[in-house]
Amino acid sequence: MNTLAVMLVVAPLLAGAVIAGASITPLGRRLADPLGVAVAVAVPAGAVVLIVTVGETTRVLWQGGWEPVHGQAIGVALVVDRPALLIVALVGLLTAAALTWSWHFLADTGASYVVLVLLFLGACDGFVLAGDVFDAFVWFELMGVTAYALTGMRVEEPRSVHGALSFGIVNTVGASLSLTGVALLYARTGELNLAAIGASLRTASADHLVLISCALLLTGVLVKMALVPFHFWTADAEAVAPTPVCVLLSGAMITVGAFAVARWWWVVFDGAVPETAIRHALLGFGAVTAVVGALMCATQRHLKRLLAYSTVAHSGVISCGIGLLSGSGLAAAGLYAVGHACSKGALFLVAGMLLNRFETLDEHELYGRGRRMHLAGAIFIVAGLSLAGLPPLGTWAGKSAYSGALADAHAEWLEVVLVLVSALTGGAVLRAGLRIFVGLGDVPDPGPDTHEEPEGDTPRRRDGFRVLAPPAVLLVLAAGLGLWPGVAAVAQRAGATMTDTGGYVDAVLHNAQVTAPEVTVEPLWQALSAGLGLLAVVLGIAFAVAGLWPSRRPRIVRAALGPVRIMVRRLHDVHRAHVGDYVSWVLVGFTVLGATLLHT
Amino acid sequence: MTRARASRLLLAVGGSGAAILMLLALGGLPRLGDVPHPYAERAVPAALSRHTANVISSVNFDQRAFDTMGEEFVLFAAAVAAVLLLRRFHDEEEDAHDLQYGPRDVWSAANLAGFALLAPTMMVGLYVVAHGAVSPGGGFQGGAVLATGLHLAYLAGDYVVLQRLRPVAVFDAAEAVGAAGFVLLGISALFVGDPFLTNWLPTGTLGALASAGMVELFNVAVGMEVASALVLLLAKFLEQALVVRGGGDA
Amino acid sequence: MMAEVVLAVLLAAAAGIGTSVALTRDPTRQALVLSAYGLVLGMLMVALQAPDVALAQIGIGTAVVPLLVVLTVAKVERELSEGREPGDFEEGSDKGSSL
Amino acid sequence: MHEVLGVLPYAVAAWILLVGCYGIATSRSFIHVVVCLSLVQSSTYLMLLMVGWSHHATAPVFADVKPGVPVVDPVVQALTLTDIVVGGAVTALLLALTIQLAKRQGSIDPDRIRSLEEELEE
Repeated sequence: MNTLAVMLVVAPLLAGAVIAGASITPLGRRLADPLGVAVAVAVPAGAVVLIVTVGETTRVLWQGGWEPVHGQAIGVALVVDRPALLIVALVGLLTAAALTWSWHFLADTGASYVVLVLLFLGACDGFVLAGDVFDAFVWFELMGVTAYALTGMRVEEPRSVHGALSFGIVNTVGASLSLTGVALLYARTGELNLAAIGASLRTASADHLVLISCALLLTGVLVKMALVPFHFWTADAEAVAPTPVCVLLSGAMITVGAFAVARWWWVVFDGAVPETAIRHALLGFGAVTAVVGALMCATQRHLKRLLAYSTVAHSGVISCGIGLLSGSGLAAAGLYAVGHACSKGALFLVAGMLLNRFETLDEHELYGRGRRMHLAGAIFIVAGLSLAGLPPLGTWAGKSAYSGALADAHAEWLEVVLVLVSALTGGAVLRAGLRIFVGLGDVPDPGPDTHEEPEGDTPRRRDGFRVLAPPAVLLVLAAGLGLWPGVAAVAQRAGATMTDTGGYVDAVLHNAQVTAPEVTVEPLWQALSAGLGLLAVVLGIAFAVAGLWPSRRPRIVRAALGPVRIMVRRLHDVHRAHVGDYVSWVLVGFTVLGATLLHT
Repeated sequence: MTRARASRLLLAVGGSGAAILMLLALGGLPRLGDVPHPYAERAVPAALSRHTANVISSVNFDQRAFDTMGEEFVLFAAAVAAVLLLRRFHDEEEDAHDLQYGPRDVWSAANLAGFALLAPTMMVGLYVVAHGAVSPGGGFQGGAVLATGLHLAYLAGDYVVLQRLRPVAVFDAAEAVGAAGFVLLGISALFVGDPFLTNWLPTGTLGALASAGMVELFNVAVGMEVASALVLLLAKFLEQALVVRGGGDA
Repeated sequence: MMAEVVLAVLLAAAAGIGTSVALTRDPTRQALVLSAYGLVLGMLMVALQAPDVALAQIGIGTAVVPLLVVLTVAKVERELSEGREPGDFEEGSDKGSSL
Repeated sequence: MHEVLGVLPYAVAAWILLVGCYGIATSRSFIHVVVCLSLVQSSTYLMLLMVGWSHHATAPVFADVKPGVPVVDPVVQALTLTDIVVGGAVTALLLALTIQLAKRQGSIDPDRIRSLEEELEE
């Protein structure tokens, strides 16, 4: 069992090195796709095996056999518990979908593409399982380096290169701030193990050093999570990255970042930093992100950019779930993240099919051109409904869990944000889907040339099984989430495990046998949450219809849209910045975060 | 407000805010030299228990070898990425047949000095890799010396000689072997029933070469990885800088 | 005592040269200043009793990275002097509606 | 003397971090941006090493000194070593992207190549 757990991290890395080494021969190059997909399938399979066999206990693996002496850590720990394994399974699944979709992808890149995707997978797994703050940083950097390279790999596209550079620069500044936080925490506690740092911090109340270290440490992760105002790189990168990479950035990286925020809060800072401080920070950043992302998403016509801003919006919702600081909030955030990752992955993959076939991602340019892509069109539109959270699809399971968690935390006002995000992001996707695949609406003004190079040397004009199956599978998983009756129990228990600070510390430092606390499970199907889910979808459809037939909008709607439009234009102006501004925004965000923590 | 002024204002707000926060945080630090080091007080005896004189090597290649594996793959990824990103593309491929190398006029003494230094530098690099467990140095530093040493031939002005010294495919393979080697060394521990990356080889007397068990082997794998990754990076950048397009592409 | 004096001097030098790295706008000169900064950082590391780290810093921070910067400058300047037309996407375009 | 130095040395690291960010924010060339970024990264090396330093302690290599002699913190040194290699790798990758940007875009001025946010609302 322990070997299997380590292999979740090590197997993708080793496979990457083997593929890279073998690919100097033509025969070896043909190994890349099958071996890559095999490992990417084996990782989630292994995670599922562990989920079943390890059960609800927490396993701690000390690398190099350096077990703690008298409760004091020497080596690096991997902490394998249910919540971490669930995230690993999700990331592995997305990677498998991405690699299958891109089989024989980009012949001129040789095997490098597959190698980098596998290293990204290994890095995500290492980051999620790491029980040591510096170890997490190393995996964080590996995740970054592979992601920047993958984003910029279509070097013939200038935007692609530029997006990758912005991505790399902003994320590296964030990583340096995080590492400064690590150094400051080390100066205070002299420890690197998460549990040990936490135990040390809890012996005194937090002073400025601890609070600001917390802000520094979180800043790097919030950049990866794309919370406003750390989010500027996101649309630049996800709009131009190769399609399978978009799936990984929007589904995997956001989720993994959110997991780290939750884990670090409960293991390291809970009990030292006041709860209200982090609650205000995460809810504040989350709500602003959700609204800004939704508005930006709704007003895009470049498909991948639209999807990228919707990722920003959903990341905000996930941040709010963590900010509720309860097991049920985490369960909601987790369910929501899974629903989002799968729906979004399917959407990106279909968008990639459109790009390869029509060489544009402009919604207006594509008007009616997808009429004959029945299956792809169906996937796209259902995935849009799934993103909007039509019961029981996609994000609905998460939203339903939110209803309970929000009531517990007396933060019902967030329901408004949730409905708004669902309606605007889902509505924007529906608008695009109906326009492209059904040909509904006014004939749009095509505007200037929006031609983009297709992905790969020999782009596939026909959509075979390997191209359609991955988005279909992701969509089925997203749909199944709300239908599977056991899902609420799994999520609630995992949320409770995450919040069990004492259990984590005992398992890591004292080799205790720790099992997840029992929880009372609230069923997902309740009138309120189902009603809100339907409301969001109805609003989304109304929004889509208004977007499709601008000429037939009633006068009241036009009048009401006036002020919104001015606000949105301002928002777009702010986003028309350059990379220097992005870095300034990171500093501003750090300042706001730090000030929030200090103030409360 | 113009865009440039808005940018300045934003920077002023973010920069001063971050500066104030940093100063507040630093005020809470112990004075330089007075920081407590509980982890270090465990790491030193742990290193000595495995007969590794260079405690840093023990931390890097034994106690926290898992970090080093990740770090090695960062470098590996960067080299793979550089090869990927700096590949010749469609429009460049057409001109590839009449590529030529930029002219370089170099004083012949520099030429000679470069070649004369080549061999000793390589020796130093290998020495530094080999002695990582007992004296300052190790795979990282030795690998860097090896890679830069090889490029003395370029300083000597002879790109053609450098190309002959540095067949890129070999370093491609060596890099992969270095990276995979580290992982496989770690896996070897699983076969003797120890956890991943355990230093399971017998250790010798403190201070002697090959005293630290697996630390030496990890050092060699890292040295190989670092040297070949840096060679690949330098090769790709040199190729970009030196190769000029022949013909009329503008 | 002596150690602290050395540290103070080297720290001041690192802060000063580091500042000039950020303020040097000419890329070739910046690479040289970066190399000098790397060297000062290396010396500072020796003073901080970190010979291992200093070795790596001298190898990577003083030699490899500045060399990569110089090579990039050479390539980029040639590319730019060849006067390629900038890509056409940077002009803001007045596209139609969605909202 | 350390009474005088106090926590001032840490401020040097913070200063370098912020000066690097200033350089990036005001830059007119992506090469300059990437170099400033390596400056930002180098601040973390300094911060880590200074945290690990102690008075009257020697380097943590027991080649010339006997076990038992006080040594400075080896853990942060190992971390810094890792960090330096990571930093170099990131810098190299970003420089490679800069070369491609110059080729494809004909400019490496962040001011001229603004965000891709050009898709407008109505």
